[in-house]
Amino acid sequence: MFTSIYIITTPDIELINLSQLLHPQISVCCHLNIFKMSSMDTPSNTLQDSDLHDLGLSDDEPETATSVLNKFQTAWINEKLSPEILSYQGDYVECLMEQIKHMDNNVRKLDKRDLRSGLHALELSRIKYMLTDYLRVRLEKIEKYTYTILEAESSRSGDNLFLSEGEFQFAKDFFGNTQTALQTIALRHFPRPLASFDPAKMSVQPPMNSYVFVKAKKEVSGLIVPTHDPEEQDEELDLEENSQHILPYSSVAALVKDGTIMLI
Amino acid sequence: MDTCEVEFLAERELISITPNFDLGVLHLISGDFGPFKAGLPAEVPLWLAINLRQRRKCRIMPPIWLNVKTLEEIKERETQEKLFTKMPSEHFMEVAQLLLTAASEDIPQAGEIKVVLKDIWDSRQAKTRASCSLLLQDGGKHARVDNLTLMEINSVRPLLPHSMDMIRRLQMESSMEAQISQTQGSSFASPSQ
Amino acid sequence: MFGVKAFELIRDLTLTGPEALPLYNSETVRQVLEEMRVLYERNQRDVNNSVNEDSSYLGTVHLRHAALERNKRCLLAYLVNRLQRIRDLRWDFGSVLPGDVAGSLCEQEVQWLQNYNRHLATYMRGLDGLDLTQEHCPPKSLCLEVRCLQDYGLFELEDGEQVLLKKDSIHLLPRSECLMLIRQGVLEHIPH
Amino acid sequence: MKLNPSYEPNYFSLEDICATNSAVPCRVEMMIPNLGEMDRGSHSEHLETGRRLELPLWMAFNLVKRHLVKADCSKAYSQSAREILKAEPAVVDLMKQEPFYYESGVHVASLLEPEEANDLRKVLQNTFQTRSKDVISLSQAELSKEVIVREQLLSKEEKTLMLESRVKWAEVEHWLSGKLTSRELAAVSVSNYLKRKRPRDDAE
Repeated sequence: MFTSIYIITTPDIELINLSQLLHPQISVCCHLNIFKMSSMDTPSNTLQDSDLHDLGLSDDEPETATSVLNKFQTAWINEKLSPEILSYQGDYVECLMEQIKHMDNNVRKLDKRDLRSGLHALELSRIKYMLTDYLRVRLEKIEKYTYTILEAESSRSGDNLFLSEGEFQFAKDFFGNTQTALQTIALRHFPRPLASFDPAKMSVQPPMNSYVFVKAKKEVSGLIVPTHDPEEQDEELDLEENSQHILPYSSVAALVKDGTIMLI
Repeated sequence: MDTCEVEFLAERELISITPNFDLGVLHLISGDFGPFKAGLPAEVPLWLAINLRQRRKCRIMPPIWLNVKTLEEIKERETQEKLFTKMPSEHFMEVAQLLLTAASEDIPQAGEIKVVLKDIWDSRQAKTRASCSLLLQDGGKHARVDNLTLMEINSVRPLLPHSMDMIRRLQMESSMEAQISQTQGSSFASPSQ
Repeated sequence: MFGVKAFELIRDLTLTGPEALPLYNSETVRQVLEEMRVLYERNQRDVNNSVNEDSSYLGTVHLRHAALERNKRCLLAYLVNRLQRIRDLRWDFGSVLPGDVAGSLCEQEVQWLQNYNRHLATYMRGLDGLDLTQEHCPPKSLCLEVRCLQDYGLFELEDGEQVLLKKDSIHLLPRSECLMLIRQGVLEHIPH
Repeated sequence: MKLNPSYEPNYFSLEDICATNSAVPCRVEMMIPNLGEMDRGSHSEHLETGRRLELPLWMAFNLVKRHLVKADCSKAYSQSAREILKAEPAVVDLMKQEPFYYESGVHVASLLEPEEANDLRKVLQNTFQTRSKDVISLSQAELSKEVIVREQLLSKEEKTLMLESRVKWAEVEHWLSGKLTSRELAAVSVSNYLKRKRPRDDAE
């Protein structure tokens, strides 16, 4: 099997098949291994199309800034504590950014000695901290698990996208930049059959089985906690409402995403 | 999550203050608070109360459980029970700590309260340590951790979850290997050998 | 023994803490690439010699190939972990690294960092003025009392006011405007 | 970086590269031509059948899989070492035995015959579980000579867990003392850099 590697010398260095990895709309310039997105179809532009009303911030339950803040706080904590990247809460982020801008303007109009000005400003800086930290944690995951995240994102579309448009662009830029550095310093100088970046072997995966603390917001029955010990059986658990547990993230990942369980 | 972030979350808990100023309703993003009338109690988030207190704009009314008698009872229960008892607030220790630092003059017997609080914290930490040891020693696959407050969870993170991950990995390698050796049976016969 | 040079690169990184960046070891990188070239040539020769008649060289080829893969892994891990550390340094020091820190980078790493800065700036431009590299602690108040640790010179605040930051001088500054200086070690926060 | 995911080996992890660098004794089962240079005790041009030599784990994986060599337990994982760990897991100096004792051990196990491999895995598991109690107590103990001595017995994996926990513990203790809540600090890399730098500045 290795003989094919040594005897048949392929003329082209085999790079990762980027067209398989990313959205079909993306054209790839292979020699530099940097890819650009065609300007016509940005995969995430659905986010722009949809405004707050379409995303469920109206209709049945009227959302207030306060309820958005509370939901965002949960999303922030979940994102901080989950090993994988969760879907981008663009509607909450945009709503809070708008609120901040609006409030900032109002505060500026107030006299600095007005008691309210300091209190509003302090609240704004608190919310800004949550937003900043939320986006920063996501960026860290994107940098750490770039390939895995891009690959997963390429199988999603429309409303199911996990990354914001900016994050998606950043992920591609980061991946391309790192690939270029590895190519120029090392891969290009390797004997040909070794000169490729093999994603199956080299992509870094988030530790999905790692243990997390959770709180059940609703009752959950028949939760399976898999065992990895061949001599033992998988365990089945019932979680009472408001009970707290320490469990492998993979056994509750879906429940975290649908809001039945929150990470603590 | 850092200790300061757990505290940050606790700062959203509501608390009563007695303001020394008059002000209409304060429309914050986190909710409407007030109106404030000098001398009349009002409920506000803890961060706001502390900010006003630092500017000497109010007195803080300690939560009903923040007094020596109640805390002594809690301590008594905590030392008798084997399991963790339920604390009067999810952010029990953080709220107490914040108030004792920022507004100790508003809290009667603040010195004694500090001592009892420390006793409660210590006895719960001893339980935490013992249960972590036990869980890890038994190689437990999951555990119910009711009544553990966020700050207590914070104090055993990452040690407990990361150690459990390590145990899981030590178990997993063996089962993965078991799978490999099963499939290997067929490859022994393959012509490449 | 094969792979020894490559492991020296890994040891370079493990001898320091993850927050330090040792000097880029171009000489060892060159030697690793050379070892790989030699291993590959020998394998190519043995494969060509034995392709039809004799399979006794298979073991040799397998062993050398494992050594090639090992060298590849060590070298790539060296580079990827360095990029990770450079990234962390950029978040700590700001977009311009101090001269002697920057001196530990090789040319391609400098290029990588420039691109990284550009990509990060592009991303943050879409965030309505949120700077992700600031704010590492939840805010407690709008102003911070700080002590100046070095003669920094004039510092202009957003409202146009100028502050002279002299060694050991103490100031009350808007939190959002002095966070970066604290992270960079120019100012020291005096907690209450 | 704030993100602190649990350790899991990947292609680029320095820990795994170190763990796979440790040596195991092997016996050559089938002559490997032209590589006599690898066997210092022999003058043959080839790696002769029956020769014994130590190979790094990463190389042994490949050769064992192809039945070119047979691997044995290194001293750190031998029958007698395992017996000691079964009897008194807490007192063994794992760091001296093999820095990444557990990680390397798992790799060694994959080279052994099923029965011995299983025994080794069970020992690794039990050892880690029993010693975790020490890891917890060390992370919260006040620094003393005795603590430092006990610390040195920890493997790299245990030490990482212990140090992470110690940092957290100190953080919570600071917080309890009520003085250092939410203090803005210089980044670690920056303060290390300044520590190296400042003494010279002062001297000038």
